[in-house]
Amino acid sequence: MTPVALILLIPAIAAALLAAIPGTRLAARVNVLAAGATFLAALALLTGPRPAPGALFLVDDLNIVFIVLNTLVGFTAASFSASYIGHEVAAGRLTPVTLRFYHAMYQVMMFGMNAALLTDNIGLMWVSVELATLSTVLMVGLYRTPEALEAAWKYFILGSVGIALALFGTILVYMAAQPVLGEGTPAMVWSNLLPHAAAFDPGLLNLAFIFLLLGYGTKVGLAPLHAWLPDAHAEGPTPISAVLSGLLLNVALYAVLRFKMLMAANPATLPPGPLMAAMGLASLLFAGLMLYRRRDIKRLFAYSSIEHMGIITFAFGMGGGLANFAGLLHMAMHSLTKSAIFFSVGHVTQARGSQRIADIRGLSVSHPRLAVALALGVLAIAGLPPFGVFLSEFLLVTSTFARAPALALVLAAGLLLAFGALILRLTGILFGDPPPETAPVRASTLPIWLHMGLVLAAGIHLPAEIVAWFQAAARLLG
Amino acid sequence: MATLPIDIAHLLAGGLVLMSFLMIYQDRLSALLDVFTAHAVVLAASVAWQAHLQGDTFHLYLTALIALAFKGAVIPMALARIVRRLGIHREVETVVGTVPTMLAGIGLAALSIVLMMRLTAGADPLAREDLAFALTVVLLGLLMMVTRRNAVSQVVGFMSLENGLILAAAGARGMPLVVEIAVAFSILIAFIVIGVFLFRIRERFDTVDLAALDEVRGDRA
Amino acid sequence: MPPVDAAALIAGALLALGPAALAFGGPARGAIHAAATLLCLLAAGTGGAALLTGTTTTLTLPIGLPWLGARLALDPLAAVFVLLLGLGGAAASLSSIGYYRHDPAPLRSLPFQPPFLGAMLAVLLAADAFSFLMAWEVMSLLSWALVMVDHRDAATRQAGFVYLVMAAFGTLALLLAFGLMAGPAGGYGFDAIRALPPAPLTVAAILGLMLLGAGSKAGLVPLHVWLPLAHPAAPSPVSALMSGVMTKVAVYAFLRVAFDLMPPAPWWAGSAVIVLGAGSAVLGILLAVVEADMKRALACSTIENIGVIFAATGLALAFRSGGMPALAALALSAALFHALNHMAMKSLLFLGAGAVLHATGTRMLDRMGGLIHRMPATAALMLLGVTAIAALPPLNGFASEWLVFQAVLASPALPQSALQMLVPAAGGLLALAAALAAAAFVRLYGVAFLGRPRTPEAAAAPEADRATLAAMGALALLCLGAGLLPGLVLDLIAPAARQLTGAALPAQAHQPWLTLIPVSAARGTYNGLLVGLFVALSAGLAAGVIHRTASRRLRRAPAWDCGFPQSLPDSQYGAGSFAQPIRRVLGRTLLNARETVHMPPPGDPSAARLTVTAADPAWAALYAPLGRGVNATAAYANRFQALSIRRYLSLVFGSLVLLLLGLALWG
Amino acid sequence: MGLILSLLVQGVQMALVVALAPVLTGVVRKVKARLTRRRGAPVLQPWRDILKLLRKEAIVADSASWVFRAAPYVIFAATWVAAALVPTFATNLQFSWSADLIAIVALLGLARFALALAGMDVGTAFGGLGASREMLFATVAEPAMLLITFTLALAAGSSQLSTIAGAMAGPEMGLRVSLGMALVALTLVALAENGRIPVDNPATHLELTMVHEAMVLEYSGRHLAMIELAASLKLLLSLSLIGCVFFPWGIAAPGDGVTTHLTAAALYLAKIALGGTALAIFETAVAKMRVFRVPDFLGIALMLGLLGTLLLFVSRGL
Repeated sequence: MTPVALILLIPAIAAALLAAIPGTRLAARVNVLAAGATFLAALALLTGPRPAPGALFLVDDLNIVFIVLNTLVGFTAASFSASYIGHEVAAGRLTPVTLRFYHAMYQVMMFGMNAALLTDNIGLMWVSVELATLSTVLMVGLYRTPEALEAAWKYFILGSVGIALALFGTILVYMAAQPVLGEGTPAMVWSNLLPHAAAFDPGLLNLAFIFLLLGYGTKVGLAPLHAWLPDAHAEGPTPISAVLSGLLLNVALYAVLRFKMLMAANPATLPPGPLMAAMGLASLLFAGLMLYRRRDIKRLFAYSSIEHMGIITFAFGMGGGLANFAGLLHMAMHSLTKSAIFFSVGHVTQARGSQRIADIRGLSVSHPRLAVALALGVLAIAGLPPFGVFLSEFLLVTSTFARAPALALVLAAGLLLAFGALILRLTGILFGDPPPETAPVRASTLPIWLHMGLVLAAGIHLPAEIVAWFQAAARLLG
Repeated sequence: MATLPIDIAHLLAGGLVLMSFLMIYQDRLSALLDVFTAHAVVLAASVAWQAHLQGDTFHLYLTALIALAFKGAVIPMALARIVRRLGIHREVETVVGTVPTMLAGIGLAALSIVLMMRLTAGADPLAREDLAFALTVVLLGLLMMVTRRNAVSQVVGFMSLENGLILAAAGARGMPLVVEIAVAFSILIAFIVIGVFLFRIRERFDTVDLAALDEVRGDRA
Repeated sequence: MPPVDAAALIAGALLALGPAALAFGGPARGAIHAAATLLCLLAAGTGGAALLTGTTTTLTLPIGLPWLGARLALDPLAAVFVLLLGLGGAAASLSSIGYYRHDPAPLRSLPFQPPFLGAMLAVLLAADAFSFLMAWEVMSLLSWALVMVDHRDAATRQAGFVYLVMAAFGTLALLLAFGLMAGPAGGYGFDAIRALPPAPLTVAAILGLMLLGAGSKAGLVPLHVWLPLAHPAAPSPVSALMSGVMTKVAVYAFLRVAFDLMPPAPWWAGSAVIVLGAGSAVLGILLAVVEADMKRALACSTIENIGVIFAATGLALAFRSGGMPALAALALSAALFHALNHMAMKSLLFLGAGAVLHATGTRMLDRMGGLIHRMPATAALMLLGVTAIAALPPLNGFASEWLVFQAVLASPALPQSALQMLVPAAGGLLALAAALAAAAFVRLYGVAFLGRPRTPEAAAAPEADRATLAAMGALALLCLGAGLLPGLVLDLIAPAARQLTGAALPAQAHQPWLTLIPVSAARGTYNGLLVGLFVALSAGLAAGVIHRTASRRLRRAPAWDCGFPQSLPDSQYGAGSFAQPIRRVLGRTLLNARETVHMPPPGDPSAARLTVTAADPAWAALYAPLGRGVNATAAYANRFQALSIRRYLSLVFGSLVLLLLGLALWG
Repeated sequence: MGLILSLLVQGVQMALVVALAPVLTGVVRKVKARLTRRRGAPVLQPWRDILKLLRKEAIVADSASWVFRAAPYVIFAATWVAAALVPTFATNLQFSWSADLIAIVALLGLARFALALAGMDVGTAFGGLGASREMLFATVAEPAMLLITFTLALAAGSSQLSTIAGAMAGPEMGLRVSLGMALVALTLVALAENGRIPVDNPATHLELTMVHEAMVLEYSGRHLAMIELAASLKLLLSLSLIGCVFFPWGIAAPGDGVTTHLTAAALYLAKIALGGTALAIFETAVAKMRVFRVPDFLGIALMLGLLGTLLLFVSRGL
């Protein structure tokens, strides 16, 4: 059985299985197992020979990056949720029934995302993204509190509109391709589209890209389409917040990138780069400002995700070898770091029984180990060395300043803005006298250390293979 | 001689646009639902005609059928029940007055026509004008969603938007997956309707209880 | 083993001491600080050796920027600062052995202090933009962790926040500067940057960004505001490191770019640096004069000395752009020499301040007094330190300031008449700063160590621990040696001057009586050795003769005090009262100093109160508005947090229509 | 022979300044007395006082530390070395190259530093008061002094006093407005440095006005003697500085014969006597000013110094 099939089948089967398993413990274990197996399959795909691009599936340097990242974080998040969810059940916030649903949905979501990444058909891509979105909507509403339902509802409505826009864009792309590639499936197969893109009707492509950017951009969380993101992160179970930030945003961004490549392949179209760069900068600045007034720790990091998605979109919008490399690297680093942060945040909120930053002061006194974990994550995401985010921001800022000084200045200002807010909050969280009542943390912090270790290693020494691999992907992006 | 089928297609598509305008014009929910039913019927007709034009495309007929059955019958009834439950069938729920909304709608229609005419000079006329109408319907649906306060009317707006998508998909010759898409959207809308059922406490999307959010999130300081 | 390898190894070992500290924990603190001391001494030796040989050795490690690797190099310029770092770091680490003896939470400082040294060393060794900035930022990060040691104090948290944000600001400025230097192709290696010199205006822009980046770390006005907050907040050995060494690393960064990587800049760039430096000198020392907190006063005086160094650097830039390598070498040697001297003096003073803080439990000058009776050794060493930093002969502070003035006196050689007039005026500002420094340190020493104790704690203060005293003694010897034999130090740093300017001062070691002759004997000479000798001899002579021939009788009696002795120690002049005249004369305009008297109404027996306010002008002019602006904008943006779904949909709809319109217009 | 002679000259000068300083003080006092129609103490009275003080026992406050006892000798030594480095009647003394004008100013600064610390050591209100005011004056006087130094050094192309004196005596210097400014500024600074009227009154013990006296209030016996001697030395130094820089006529250069040196010495004595008399007349003519007006007074010197430096570049072309 080919790795591709495995990557898709394992989550599908696991989802069905988990829907049937009543036992919480067992379900969690199966969940971890399935995610781990999927990750192994992805590794096999990475190392082994790649299948030739067909009507259904496509594996190239670009999406292999996303897939490996996706399955890895999916695995660690699953193992984190195994320890996290147990506490939630003990605390009575979740019932075994909801939990069964949760685990099943987790695998459905993984299936949707993997399919969206692997498929060669833009229609299927759209369907899979919608599937992943709907499954996360259900998980965001898991707690059934008014706020959770509120957040899920908001996410659902905005997501649906986004989906609709994306679909319209997809139809337009098909209409642009259909005269050239003839009717039927071939005109929707990515690997057919790209080589013939130059012959497509540029006007239709332009129109299509606008709808696609807004449609998928809603899922990426670009301002001003970001509204669903903070609430969804804040009200859902923490593992889902981690997966949302670490994975779903990337998947949506991946879709945008695919179509950007299509646009770039047609010289007659308007260049998509400036639009993406502008939206990226807007998101960066807006999120940077929003970070200042946050009192809810999960919402704080949700906005930081918007900020970093902005940076990444900006990087890809700038284009060029260095910027694309920086964008890919930043995306990978952000996924690892942000999910690690959400893991620690999960433990912290369980230890303090509150998501309010005001209640989480003095962490370095009450939970030194956890404080170190959180601090490392925040410092890393703030762009401080020796972590990988620093490398990507270094490349992005320097290369941009040499090409477009004005943009680089805005970028730097946004980075500084966000940095100040994060450090302000971090100082409040780590230091000072802790509140009297704090619970010890039993859950394992292993996934956090794993992620931070990877980020640290990437910051200090990026192996030549990975560099070559990313550079190849960057070249694909043009 | 060959122009007649195309003219009919245009007639149907244009009818869809007309229906959309009528929906924007309607300010009573019950009437709105009726117009929407008509909207769905016209869509079904136009899709069926497209199927006829493009030849033996079974799945387009299927799509038309789904549209007719689901959006022409099931959903409107469900919504009508909700409206009766909530006793809001005669409520006027527009944010901005009907006339400015109409004007905005006309502007949007003009915008989409201009876009199509200017951009897609190359594409074949049938697809092209169909697309113009479809885009208009989509935009009008969005316009309705943002100018109506009432959840039901927003659901209706979303569905009319989606009708526009189906129209576009059907207009695209030999577009695969149209059925899947139609099904997917039907599921989506079913979700929304269920949502409206679940949250009948708040019959609008609009009543986000800010105070409640504050005490939980405290993010609006 | 080539010097650079040795230095890299030392840096690695210092960095590795952090994990070791985590592994062995608090009990091993003594051993770890001892190890750090040894490593720093080794580093100093390496730097010295590299200077004596005058060679440049390079090394490339397979880490850092993927396709470049971490380039390391140890050339004379780096060697000077490696030497500086080694000496300062050794002293601080040595005193740490004693300072942290009774530290309740050693793991808040122990894992960060040796790596902090290692990071600074790495900055000096880095020879490509990425490794440089990486080491630079790690240095900031670790020093931030050290600043936050005393995190329960809200002021410390504030200081740490301001510090880290300013550090990030500086790093971003450096990022942009290196972006300009590297160019679109991304030639991040220093050799690549040297290979393609940019246009003069670009050079000026790069220097401006470097002033922002390095200046914010060095404490150049107006980027200095974090410094009086952060340096004192840290444990005293760390304060010594931050003031004595880290600011010099920032100076190094500026020198590296301005002289090594860049071609000569336009002359007005140099004049800007001169003005900034002179201004920093005056404002910084004025802040020190009115500061009531001992360690903060020391930190403010750091701003002054950094100003002196930058003024000299600016002179060197001006001479360089004027094509006068010899004079550029003179100014640059003055800057380097003063950097070395300030490291010794300021570390000495901060270690002493740490001892005082331990002994009295306070940093407030007005809660000290008479410490010279309780801590004689500390007091003696501190006296030497304040004399040196007040730029008085025959100590090292004066030697380097004298050299700076010699460079100022060479200004007529400059082609631009604007500079000809600017430079002596700047020299006047430096002289004012020197005079103010004397006042500031008479005040600091007189209030803290002399007179009568003002509190029971001060009256019962114990002498400093042996390790700290040893470290202070070593630094005091450095001050004395560099003051008496400045020629030897200048010969030592001559290779660096030659590397950066193409010329160097004439070799001083061969001059008769080791006289300091910067340009020519007719131009101006100074002989610290003879002056010191003369003063010592004539003082000893006078004392001896008098004690032998006249009288040696001595009687202890209560102070006369014009016949009205005051028993209250509060009747002494304190920190505030001593500063009052200068505060009134200079502070009213520069610090917006105000005095308000609250008189109780007639019949009210309560005491009248005098409140004095003096504020750093930079806060009011720059930082407060900035903070307010950010807050206001954030508050405005926050409205978007809780809109209704329909409004969010309108946002999406709006952007869609907007883009479609754009497409219809331009498509 | 040359070396011996120059060594001799150096020795003579060092002895001379110490011997002469109290006499100069005596002269000034005498002239002032005569101007106010008093007979006044004999010219050698200061010497008598000093010797008497030297023989008395020293009384030291209980709270005083070793700084208090060491300071007088440091003050005296620093002042003496500074005075010995100023050419009085002969330039290019044996050790004149060991310090230039900047260093001489700094040596005076060292003396002031020690005096201020000594004033604070006992821990009385007056000591601190004197110290803080002294440092205030210094903050304005020292920059002024250095700017004057700049003016002279830039004009003469050297900060070395002997060279400056030579250049000033030379023909090409001529009369310059900036030099005039420097002279005025130097005079003002000298008045302040020596604590003369109108800045400070060496004869007062009125609490609110004294500066120098407030610092040395606790001193007695040999310590006081050292300080008095240092003060007189400082006055002499200032006068001979003005003399050698602005009226450098007849100063013996190295290699000149003994006779030249003798005439130069005589000329020097005349200059000093003249200066002392001028000082006395001035002090009798003006009144002491409030402490907080002194900075304005010295600010004038500062401005003049700066103007002199800048005008130098203007007038260089002329």
